[in-house]
Amino acid sequence: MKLIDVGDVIGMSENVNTNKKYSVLPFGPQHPVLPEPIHLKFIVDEEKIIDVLPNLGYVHRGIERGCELNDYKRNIWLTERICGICNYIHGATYCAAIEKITDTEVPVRAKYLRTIWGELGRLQSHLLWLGLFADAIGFESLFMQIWRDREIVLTLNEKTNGHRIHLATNMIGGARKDIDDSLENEYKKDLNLLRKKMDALKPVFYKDSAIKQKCEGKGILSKNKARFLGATGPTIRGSGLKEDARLTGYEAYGQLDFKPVVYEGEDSYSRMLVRFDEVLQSIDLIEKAFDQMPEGPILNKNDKFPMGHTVIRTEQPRGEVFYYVEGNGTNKLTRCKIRTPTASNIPALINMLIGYEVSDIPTIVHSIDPCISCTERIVYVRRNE
Amino acid sequence: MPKMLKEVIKNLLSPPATVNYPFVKPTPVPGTRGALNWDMSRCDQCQDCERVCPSVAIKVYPEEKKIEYQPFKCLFCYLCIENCMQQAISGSDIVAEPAYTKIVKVFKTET
Amino acid sequence: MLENISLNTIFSIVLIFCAPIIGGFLMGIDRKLTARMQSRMGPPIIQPFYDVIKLWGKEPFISSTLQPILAFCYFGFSLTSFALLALGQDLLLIIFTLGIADSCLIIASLNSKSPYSVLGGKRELLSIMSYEPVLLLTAISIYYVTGSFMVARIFYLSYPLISYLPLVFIALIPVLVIDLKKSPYDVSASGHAHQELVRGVFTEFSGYSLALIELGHWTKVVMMLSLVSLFWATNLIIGICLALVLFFIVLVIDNVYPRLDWKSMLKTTWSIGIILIIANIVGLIARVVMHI
Amino acid sequence: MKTMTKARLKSPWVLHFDCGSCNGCDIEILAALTPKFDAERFGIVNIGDPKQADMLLVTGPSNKRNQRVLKNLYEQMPEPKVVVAIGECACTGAIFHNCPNTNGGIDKIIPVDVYVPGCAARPEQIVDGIVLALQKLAEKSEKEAD
Amino acid sequence: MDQELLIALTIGAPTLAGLGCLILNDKIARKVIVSLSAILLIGSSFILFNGGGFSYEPNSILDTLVLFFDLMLLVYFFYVGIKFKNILVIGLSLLQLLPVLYFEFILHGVEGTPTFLIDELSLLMSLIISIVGSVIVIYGLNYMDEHEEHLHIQKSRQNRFFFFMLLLLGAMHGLVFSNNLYWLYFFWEITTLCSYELIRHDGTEIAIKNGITALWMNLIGGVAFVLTLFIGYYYFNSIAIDEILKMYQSPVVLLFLAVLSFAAFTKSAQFPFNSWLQGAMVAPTPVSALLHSSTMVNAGIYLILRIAPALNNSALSYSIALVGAFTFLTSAILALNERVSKGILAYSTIGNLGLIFLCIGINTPLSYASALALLIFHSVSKGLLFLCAGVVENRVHSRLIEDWEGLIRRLPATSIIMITAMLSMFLPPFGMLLGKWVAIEALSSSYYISSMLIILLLVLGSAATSVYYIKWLSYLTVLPLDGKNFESEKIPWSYVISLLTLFGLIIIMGTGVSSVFNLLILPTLPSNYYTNIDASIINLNTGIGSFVTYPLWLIIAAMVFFGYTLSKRKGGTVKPPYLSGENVVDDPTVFHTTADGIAKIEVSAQFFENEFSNNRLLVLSKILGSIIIMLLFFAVML
Repeated sequence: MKLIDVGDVIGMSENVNTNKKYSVLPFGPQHPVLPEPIHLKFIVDEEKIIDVLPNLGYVHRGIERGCELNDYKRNIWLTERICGICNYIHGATYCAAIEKITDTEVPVRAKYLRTIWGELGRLQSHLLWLGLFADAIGFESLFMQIWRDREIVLTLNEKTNGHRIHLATNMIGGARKDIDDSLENEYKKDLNLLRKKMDALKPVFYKDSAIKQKCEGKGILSKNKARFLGATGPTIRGSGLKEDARLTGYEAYGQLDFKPVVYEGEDSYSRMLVRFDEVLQSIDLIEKAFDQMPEGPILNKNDKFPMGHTVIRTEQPRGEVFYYVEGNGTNKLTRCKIRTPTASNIPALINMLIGYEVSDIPTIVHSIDPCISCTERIVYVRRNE
Repeated sequence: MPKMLKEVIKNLLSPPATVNYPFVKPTPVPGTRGALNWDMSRCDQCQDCERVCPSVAIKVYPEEKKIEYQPFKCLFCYLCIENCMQQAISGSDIVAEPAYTKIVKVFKTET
Repeated sequence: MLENISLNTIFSIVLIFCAPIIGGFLMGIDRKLTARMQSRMGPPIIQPFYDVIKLWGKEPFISSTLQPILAFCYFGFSLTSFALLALGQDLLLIIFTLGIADSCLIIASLNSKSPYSVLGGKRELLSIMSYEPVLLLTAISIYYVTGSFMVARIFYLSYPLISYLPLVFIALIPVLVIDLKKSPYDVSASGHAHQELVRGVFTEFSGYSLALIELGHWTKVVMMLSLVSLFWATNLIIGICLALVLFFIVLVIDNVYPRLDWKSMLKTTWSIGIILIIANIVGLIARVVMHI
Repeated sequence: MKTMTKARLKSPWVLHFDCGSCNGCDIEILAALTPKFDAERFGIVNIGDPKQADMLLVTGPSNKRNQRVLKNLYEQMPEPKVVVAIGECACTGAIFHNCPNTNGGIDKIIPVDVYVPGCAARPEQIVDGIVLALQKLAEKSEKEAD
Repeated sequence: MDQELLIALTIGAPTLAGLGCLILNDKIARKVIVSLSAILLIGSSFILFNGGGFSYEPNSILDTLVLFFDLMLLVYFFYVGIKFKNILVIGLSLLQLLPVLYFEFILHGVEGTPTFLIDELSLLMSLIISIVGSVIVIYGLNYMDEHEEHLHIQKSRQNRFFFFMLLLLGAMHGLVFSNNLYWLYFFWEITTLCSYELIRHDGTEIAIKNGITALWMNLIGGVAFVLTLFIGYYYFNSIAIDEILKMYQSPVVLLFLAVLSFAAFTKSAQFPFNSWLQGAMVAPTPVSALLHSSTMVNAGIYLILRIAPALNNSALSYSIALVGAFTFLTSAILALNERVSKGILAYSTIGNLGLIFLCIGINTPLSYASALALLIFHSVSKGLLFLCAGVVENRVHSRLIEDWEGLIRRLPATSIIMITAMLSMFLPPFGMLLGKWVAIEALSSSYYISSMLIILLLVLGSAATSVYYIKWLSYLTVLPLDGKNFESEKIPWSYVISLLTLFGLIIIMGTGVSSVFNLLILPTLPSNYYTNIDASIINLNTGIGSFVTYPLWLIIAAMVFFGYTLSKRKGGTVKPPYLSGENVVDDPTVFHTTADGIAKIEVSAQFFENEFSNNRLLVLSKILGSIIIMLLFFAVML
């Protein structure tokens, strides 16, 4: 084992005085602020962060290799388990990729269903995040409140296909389940209820001075830096850039008159507001999708084995997810490359953290909504510009 | 004035949202994906379920007319149910229970 | 007369030994009420006692041989300071004794050489730095009313203390928040460990030393609340109600604020707390001068 | 029942470690603490510090890197302690059976007392699992007292 | 025995012994001379103390001698200024030399005043100086050997060193016994000389620089003294302090007192004159111990203690308190981010002197008593702390408290003594805290309505004080995780004697606080100061509060005993710290980290450098300090 001295690491950052004694803070893999294992080694001057080094690999399971070993149809379930929070979108993206290779036409209703469930997943994920964020900044009652309200979405999941987290409604060529009229009414009713509850929490997020004190100006990520470091999703939208894969109009987004939520603040607070607004936006989108959804079949079966390769990108709650799928005409894929949003947000995170206080770590780390289990494939993190 | 105050007081005055779980069993939502059961009188050992299972929780031994099912490997995705031609597999809305050991359930055709 | 005194003394001594138990119940109420404010059911009231008994029976892990002794001293000195209060002793002495208890906790957490514990200890140091001046000033302002630092003298007043010192009473709220380790000032350690420092000062404590620390914390809470109840010493039952109301206010504050950093803690207590107390004392003196 | 055993049963402080799961079980563990299920009714507190925890909740199949962390955390917990494997992948690896970097179940690394099925395990199942684990804890406690 | 002889002994014995040391540059002879003079000094001051107050006028030849030596001294200072091309020293020494020449040869001075006036206050001071001072000098015997060995000095310069050390003790006795302003001024200048020579003893660049700083700052005080001579001559026609103090309170008297207290501020290193005491750290440890605990800085305190009864509720008195309070707070905050052990002690000294000034400035009987208590307890505790710091420094070869981590294992005996000394600085029921307690009570019960400001500074400073001591304590008590046992420690005999003497004094005075009050403090109060302090064995009653002493000691003993028993009974395995699960199995001091490497645990978080930055604060505090000092003169006008 190589002993990495403080000095060695410090040498990499400019704002360092080597005569000084610094503290080293091993943050993670097991840490109450981070529900997921990631190791961040902080070099701290008193409480000020001088340098951060991330260490990944605690959730690395070899899913891409697993995708090559599995039957390509089973991969839907595996890709759904890349991440339990955004499971639906992972599965749907994988299906879309296979559909693209095998030239399968997806029925329009299935496209709408995918949009609805995708937004439902986003809703679930953002509510989860808002709660976790509240918990991380020490606002326990807000956490409880949001997670209580989040149960509405989970119950909807359960009503749809019998499970709270894993919706498991992805199928190559369409959807596995349909939403009938009675379920549609329940969707509308429950989402209305959720909107009311979120409206009640609006002043807390928009106006509470203590939350502002905790988040405003923390973790600044300027426009240029966000672009340069390849941030995606709410992280880049919080820096005032209008970046959203949904603008490409995949699935039914083209018909829904979708406009991304953008805040100009460049700090943790605006990233939080982006997510809060997207909660409300998702509810709107689902309702709109229900209004426009045509009747018709939901599944177009096509048992062709995938041949050729393709890329596909969709918008996850955390940003853009990218799939590269390559098949050779057998029932096994030759390559399945997945790049998830958190992987591209980590360089931005490292940049955001430097110069802030230890007490800001939870705010800033959570502000990119890290999903480590998404990220854990081969990762190369470039630290310096 | 802290904005959360109203909600907190409201919560304090209204009954808790808690389902007192082990003491009050909530009625399961219809369609809940719970424990699996094989009706061996219908099963024809076609191995379809084994084939579709994403996590190899099912092993079919056609010679012994036996099915080994591992609930601690099962994802409860219900693909096997959907793919069973004989409709021999049924799900229940009672979720699987935790245990001290990893039980393997064996279903055997009575001969 | 003599019988009366001895009865009082016996009552005080019984009270001293009950202090941790009362504190335990208070913490139970705290957890229940907090849960209810978060629309949960919450644990039973005697939950803290289960916790402490359980901790006492755990396998003893320590981070240094000094740690359990210091943990015991934390409990012991918290109890001593409460005892001094119950026996009507000098207010400043009580605050200083509480200072010994806190120093024990901090030294125990600082000397374990664990990054989280040390950072927690540092912040605990700062929380002492923020609330000790306010407490001392409170004692001094009480002196301005009673003409003595002795707690026993407060009982001779014909009007409750709060009628003279309403602003001081308000200034005690942040102190209580810090002492109870509640948001927004639970910077050094929080009950549920969802903060950046894991368990802060308590990180390296486990088993019986943690149980002792918990007992000490309960005693400290009781001691602070009894200090508050002195503000209505003419009728102690009202005084105790007053303390409980303040306790409730602190719980509400805990639930409507996120955790702030230690800088704002220091700023709040050193500015608002001290300004309030000084304003009150100036008002008091002005009142006396006007009267003359 | 002895006081100590009762106290232990009434106050299980849990330590949660994500050993490579998909997050599904992790968020359900958190959900078990939130208003609808409110595990704090049983005195369950997510304590976050192995030195103070009684119960280790592990999710995920564990891999080559985090197995040492898991072992460390287990060793840092004082006796009596119990380990609960939550979710299919913590029990057996399940869906990740093909993935090369997984160990296929945490019982290959540390002794597991209770297995909780489900992918992802529901809060009800988690609460059931903890209750089951408590019985194991009581057994251990009684054994220690003898 | 004859009291005159005793006085001659207290002043002369150390001086002569010093001369002996200077001439006989030999180890053994030095040891004999120093030990003998220490015994003589302690013995004579004890007998003097038992004898009570009196006054005495020595032969007039001595007057001429004093004049001669004084002029020599000033010429020497002038020479130093020329040598180091320091305009301040040149100017300030000329500012004294010329007026003194004018005063003596043109005005012919003032005749006929009892030169030595010995009252309880001088006796108490003499007791402190002789006991603590002698202990430090004895300690120095061994320390200087180690020190020179450490610096690889070939030719020993210890003769010079001990000459000035002992001369300082003699001069201090002269200072506290003198009643004649001129004599006082002479001894005052000798202490300046000694401090300058001792600070620059090592001869390094920084030592010389700091020595010069100390010199010019103290010379400012000297100039102030010369000014008082003239005021005394022109307005009172007397330079006997007791006579001037008895005069009716007039603006001139107040001006006289203000100038005197200004001199005291320079000597006691109050803001903005703090930097010389801070710079004195470069000197060998016995020097700092002597300057900080019992001699140099106490000269200023003594002066103010003496003039305090005459101040009597004036605005001047309040300004003195304000200066003290300001110094107390600022030095406590400055000490927060000090890493050098002796630096922390220096700030602590400055702060505590400020506290004493505060108490004297409040000028009620109670606060006067608390000032005396603080003076006594501070001298002993601070002396011991410095001695311990010296021992540790010579063994650890570092002054940074971060490097003293885990000292309790490496040097258990010294550490325990040191920890006790530190506890005695800020925790009840030790004397220092008791003094602070009396101070707060005195302050609250004082007549000034505007004392709120002082109270505020005091409570804030008091909180900060405990912060830096707790921090230091925690560094000392770290027990490394490698599980090694306590090492045994060898301490040379002179260390043992000096450390144990002061340690014993702390414990005895701590437990016997009541006796200290009854025997030392209450008799020393000026005759018109009545207090209702009632020091019984159980508690110390000030009339407005009571401080439980013996029961508290018993409780502390019980706590430690029960805590120890409990930890022995329950036992426990020492576990590595929580590192988010990334501990390395067989090495508790490192953790797994990025790139499959390991990293050492480094913790250094308690210096608040980003928040209370020293440099900015230092400048600010100096400006504020100067403003407050100006206020002092403004107060005279009122």
